[in-house]
Amino acid sequence: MSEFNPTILAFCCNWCSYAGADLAGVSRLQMPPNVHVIRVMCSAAVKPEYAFKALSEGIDGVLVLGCHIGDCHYLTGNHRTKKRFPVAQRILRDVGIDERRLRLDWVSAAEGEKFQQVITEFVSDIKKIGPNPLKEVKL
Amino acid sequence: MKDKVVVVGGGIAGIQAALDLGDMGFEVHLVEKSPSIGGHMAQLDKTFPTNDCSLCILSPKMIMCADHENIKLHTYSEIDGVSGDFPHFKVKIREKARYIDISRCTGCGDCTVKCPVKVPSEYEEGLTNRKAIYLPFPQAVPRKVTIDAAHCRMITQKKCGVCKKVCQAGAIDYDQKDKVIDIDASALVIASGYDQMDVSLLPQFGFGIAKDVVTSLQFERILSASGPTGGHLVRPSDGTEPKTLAFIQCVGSRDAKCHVYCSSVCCMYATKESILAGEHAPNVKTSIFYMDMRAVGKNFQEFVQRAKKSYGVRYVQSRPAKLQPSKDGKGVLINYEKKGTGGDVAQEEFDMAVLCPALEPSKSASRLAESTGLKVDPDGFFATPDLKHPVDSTSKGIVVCGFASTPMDIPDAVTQASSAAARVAEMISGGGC
Amino acid sequence: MNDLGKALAKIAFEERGADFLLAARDESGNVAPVLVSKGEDVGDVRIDVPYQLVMVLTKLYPWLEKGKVAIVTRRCDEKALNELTKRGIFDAKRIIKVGLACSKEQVAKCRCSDPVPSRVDFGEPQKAAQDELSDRLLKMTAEDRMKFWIRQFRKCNKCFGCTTNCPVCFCDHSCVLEERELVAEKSIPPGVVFHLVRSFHLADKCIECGECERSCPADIPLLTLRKMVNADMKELYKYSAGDEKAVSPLLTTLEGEKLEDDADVC
Amino acid sequence: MLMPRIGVFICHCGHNIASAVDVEKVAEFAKTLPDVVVAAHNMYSCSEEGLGAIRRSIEENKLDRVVVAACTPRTHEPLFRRNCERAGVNKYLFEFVNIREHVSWIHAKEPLAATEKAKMLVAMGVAKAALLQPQEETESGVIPVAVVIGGGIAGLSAASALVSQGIETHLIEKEPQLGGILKDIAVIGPEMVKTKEIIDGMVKEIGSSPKAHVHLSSRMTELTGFVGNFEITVTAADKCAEKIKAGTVIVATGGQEWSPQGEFGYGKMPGVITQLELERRLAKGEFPDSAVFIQCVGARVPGREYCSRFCCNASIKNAIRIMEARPEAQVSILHRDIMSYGTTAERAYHDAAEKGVRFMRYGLESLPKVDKLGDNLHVDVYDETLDDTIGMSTDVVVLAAPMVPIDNVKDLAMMLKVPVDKLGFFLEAHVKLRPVEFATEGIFICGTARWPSSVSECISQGLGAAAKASIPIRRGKVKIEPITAYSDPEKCIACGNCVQACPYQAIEIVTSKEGKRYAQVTEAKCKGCGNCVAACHNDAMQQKGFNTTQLSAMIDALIKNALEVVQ
Repeated sequence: MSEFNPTILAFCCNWCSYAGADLAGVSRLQMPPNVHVIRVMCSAAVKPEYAFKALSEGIDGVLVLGCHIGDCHYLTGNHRTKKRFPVAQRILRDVGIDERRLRLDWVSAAEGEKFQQVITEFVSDIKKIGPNPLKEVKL
Repeated sequence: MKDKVVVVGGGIAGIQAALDLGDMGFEVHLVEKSPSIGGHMAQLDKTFPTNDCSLCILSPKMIMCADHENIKLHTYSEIDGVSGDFPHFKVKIREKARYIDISRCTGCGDCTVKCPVKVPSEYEEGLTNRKAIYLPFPQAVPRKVTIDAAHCRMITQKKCGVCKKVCQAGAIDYDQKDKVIDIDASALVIASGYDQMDVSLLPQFGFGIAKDVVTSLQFERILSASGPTGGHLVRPSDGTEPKTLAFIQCVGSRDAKCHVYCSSVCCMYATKESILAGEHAPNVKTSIFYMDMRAVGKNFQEFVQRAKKSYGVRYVQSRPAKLQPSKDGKGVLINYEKKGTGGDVAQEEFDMAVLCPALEPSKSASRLAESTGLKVDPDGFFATPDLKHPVDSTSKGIVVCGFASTPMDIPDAVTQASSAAARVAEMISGGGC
Repeated sequence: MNDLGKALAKIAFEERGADFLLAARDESGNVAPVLVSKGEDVGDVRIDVPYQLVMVLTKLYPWLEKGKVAIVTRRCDEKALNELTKRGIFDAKRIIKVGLACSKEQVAKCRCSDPVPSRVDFGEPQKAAQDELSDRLLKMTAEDRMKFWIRQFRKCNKCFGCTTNCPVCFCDHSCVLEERELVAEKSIPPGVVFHLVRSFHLADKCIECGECERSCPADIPLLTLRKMVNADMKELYKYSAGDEKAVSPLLTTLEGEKLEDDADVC
Repeated sequence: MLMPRIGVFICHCGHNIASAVDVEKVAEFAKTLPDVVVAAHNMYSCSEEGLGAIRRSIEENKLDRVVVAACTPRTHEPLFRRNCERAGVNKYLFEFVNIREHVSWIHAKEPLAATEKAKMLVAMGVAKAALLQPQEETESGVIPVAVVIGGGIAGLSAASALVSQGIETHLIEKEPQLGGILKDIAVIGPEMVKTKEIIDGMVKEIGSSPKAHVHLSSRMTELTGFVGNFEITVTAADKCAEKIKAGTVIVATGGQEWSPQGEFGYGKMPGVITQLELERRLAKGEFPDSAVFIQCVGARVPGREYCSRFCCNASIKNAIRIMEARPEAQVSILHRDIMSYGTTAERAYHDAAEKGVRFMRYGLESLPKVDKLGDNLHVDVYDETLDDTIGMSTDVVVLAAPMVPIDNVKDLAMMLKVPVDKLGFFLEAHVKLRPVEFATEGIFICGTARWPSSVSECISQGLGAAAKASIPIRRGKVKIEPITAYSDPEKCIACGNCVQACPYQAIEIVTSKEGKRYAQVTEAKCKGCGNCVAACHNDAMQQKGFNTTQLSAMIDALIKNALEVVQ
């Protein structure tokens, strides 16, 4: 099989990280093409169940990108994101799935470069971790 | 009954003013002299400092204008006269004959294919031709063709008529006459914009003498995907990709013998065009000859840094004295004063040169000034003397916004257009005189 | 009514003014739940077999419009009642808890780490039992741990025994694990997603009563998985389910904590 | 429900998309997707011709769902939604797929991978589109009151414009008097107009109107609500907090002059002063006999890259004032570029030169040196044009420092829930499309708080913000986008997770007639964030336009198409 080319799912919030992604586009910041973005209104609208579903069916990595704490368009939305996802990561670890496949980070509407950096870093991390074993393991 | 407002000029400033006034509930008549609204912004490929594509920002606003319930478009029209004063102006709008029934025309363009007459295209700045019956540009609003009476054989010599034969919509009407409409307007917004000065008046810059010297608007068209070269950066003389490219700033601007004022936007669009040139032709070496690099807006300095660092653009702080064709008429020889050498002149050869000409008040502005009685400032821009009301003209009830009042970039023009709308609302609802 | 029954009735009806009593009693050798009102014979009460009375109360409660219900509560029942009360299922004022400390064998069988109720009316308080499986799993490498769990999850035949018998799992008629969006239909065993989602839903509610493991026909060590997740919650937010007042950290904001801005969480 | 009939329209966007994405291949792929009836591609989908093509395709193929793959929904979704509406399709049966900013522009050198990714995103968009439900916008009233925060020149301009339109306006100023930074500046260049005339004119206009309420020495301490229904808490130094209900809010909090950190001997040598300090002296008529202005002090330097736009014009104005008061004064301006853009500013530059002001260009690598000489100062500067070092003695050295954001801009931004950029200036919704608005509806921005601006620009921006802020008030109603949450009473078990998770307290547990308890959303309060949906364990709580079934379908589409490709 040729060099491992991960498939990654990302959730971006409409007000900050999605706008940051657009800014990265407008600034023509090149980055690996493995990340597929789903737009949601707030990072706090992302159910950890989606990440569990994606990872358990073979997606190699899930990225949730919200606003910096204090920037959330909906006041305290990202507080709950920040509370939920460490638990989701620990549950993955308890079951033996590498919890680095699920990453939460903050990108503001003015941070095109940070979006590029997070995407590039996450894709290289996932390449290091390797393909999601659950892809072959059909329970 | 809604108060009527006439907006003169369908560029970005006119469009924004019309949209805001329309949203505020006024009945807006937007008068544009060319067949489509959009103004010069429609000719641009990208806009600084974000380099997002110009039409992608402009067409949504153009379309919103076209189907806004409070805005009526008068394209290919001019102001014949304005009488009366605030708040009862009598505005005569002459809708020049297009020889097309715009209710029938679908803009399909079959006629433009068959028309035998070729005319230099204004939209393409003369780089290519259009037909006598033409659609100015693909995203034109309204998407209707126009017959250019001066060049149409049927209208001038009663010969041809091929467009009428091919038009399935039956929209061609050679006997159409100008139509003059009277509008009782409570206020007027002047947004007549700018035109590039005719640089052939300054022969030392070699326009029209050296084939590879082009104006910045022509360069925008060369860079544009829908332009004459499909976005490929090639020079006019032999169609090859230039290895070295020069931008000449302040051609006619900041020049006591021509225009004293600074046209405000050329430093930034030259930087933008040099970056785009770098993207379209990665190994081109670009130099910008400038006096002061006026990057004063949001993220403008970073934009210049990006041009220097990631695109290797060389900024030469010197005002070139002469441009002339290089070997066998191709390329450009530029004489300029080398800085820090106490004044000796250097000569450098470039494959291609772009002139950034002074941007003058649009030609229709002087006619408009007569018909409205508005005063202009020493540089020909509409005077806005009262600092407390920066958009007020010299006669009450008429406001000015965008380049027509003073040289400014697109963000400032859009902002000032909203200010003009606010000022009109203020005046009409009996407020602050 | 055996002595235990009499003692229980006395505490419930006379001392603590209950209108009803919910307990488990012997019925020809088997143990069955019984609900008696004041004055009725509660029968031969049995406390030697673990019976999920809270599950029964959840079903009966809507019909007991008025009046207080006394219920025999072990420590896990008590914590279950607290979690359900916090979620508006019960009105705390109408529940009277009669504390039962589990026997040594029961504590060992349940591998229970918190066996003594806040108020003991019956039974001798015992020490918590050790559960070495979760420690051993955590020491494994991630691959081994995954192999272990994959082998376990492969046995699951999606009988929903674990959700039906779980006292704090009350979305009974609309459980999301039955929806094909999350768990593909017709796939037996269900993907790992089934157990991940269940672990997440119980992260702030599981009281480690062990009913899920006991009712799993495939003997999957579900209690161990619950304990591992509860240990995570304790480590992350110093939170353990069952407390009367503590609000789940998954729902509260950060206002208590320092509002550090650039929190890269994992 | 009939099977959905989806039309997919892929955009070339000139060569912005087509340069990296094989648009024809993506269209071919789209035809193979479930429920897709037609897939086409277009040079400029957002043009009149592109939109017309989509409308015709909707009619010819009787489409009831539309997917457009082009640029970013953030700027073009309203345009395409309205287009669907014109063709008779409910405008919320529309899904936008971003293959420009998120694909072609960032994978320019990997056309194959970019085309594959575009196909995946289109597959995900189609999967969601198939499950979209028709929605209607609801409307909510607008309180006909506007609030302007900041009583500097921009705020004054906005407030006087609103008041003149007959709109009730509250102007909040933290200082005891109006005028902001201009209170120290007697004359405004280049037209040399007296500041008092401008400020007093506006203050009179506001003061005389019954519609205006000025709150001096007051600060905004809290802002809640949403467009049309804001509630602002204003705390005055002495009085108790006052709650103001308003429809729109304009931010005009201005900026402050950056104070040099010892550059050119500032702080050690009394003769070295900043522009503002010079303005105060000139206002008192204290004109120096000689002055050396140094431009770009603390600006266009690493760490603060930007140009503060009007300091050159301010120096030229003050140089002319000094020359007019002391015709034989020695005045020089040491600069790295003179930014006198426009007509009057450039003429003032010429005028100053004619009056004898010397302009010398210095480089970042060879900064001018200032040291004491008796009781006045001596400046040495290497002039690039003359290629020579020149020394001059002077009474004062004026440092032209840049405008920087006010100290508490971060808390203000947090209170308003609006973003600031890296430097701390407020980030407008779109630099060209919406320069005086925030992304948050109903909140507007003008003046130096957005970016350093000259007095006439501040006045003009104030007017622009007033125009935008008056539109919702004049219309009297605001459309609420149907992305609000709603619960399914049958599924809901009234566990209260959503009530706890909602930042706007828009959800409460209610009891139906049959006695069933369930969570109910108050739509007017709901802002459509989706917190409650994530907190709900059994999907009883859903968000319009972002249902759990829709998002799961997108994930399935990615799994099916991407993982299948890999194996």
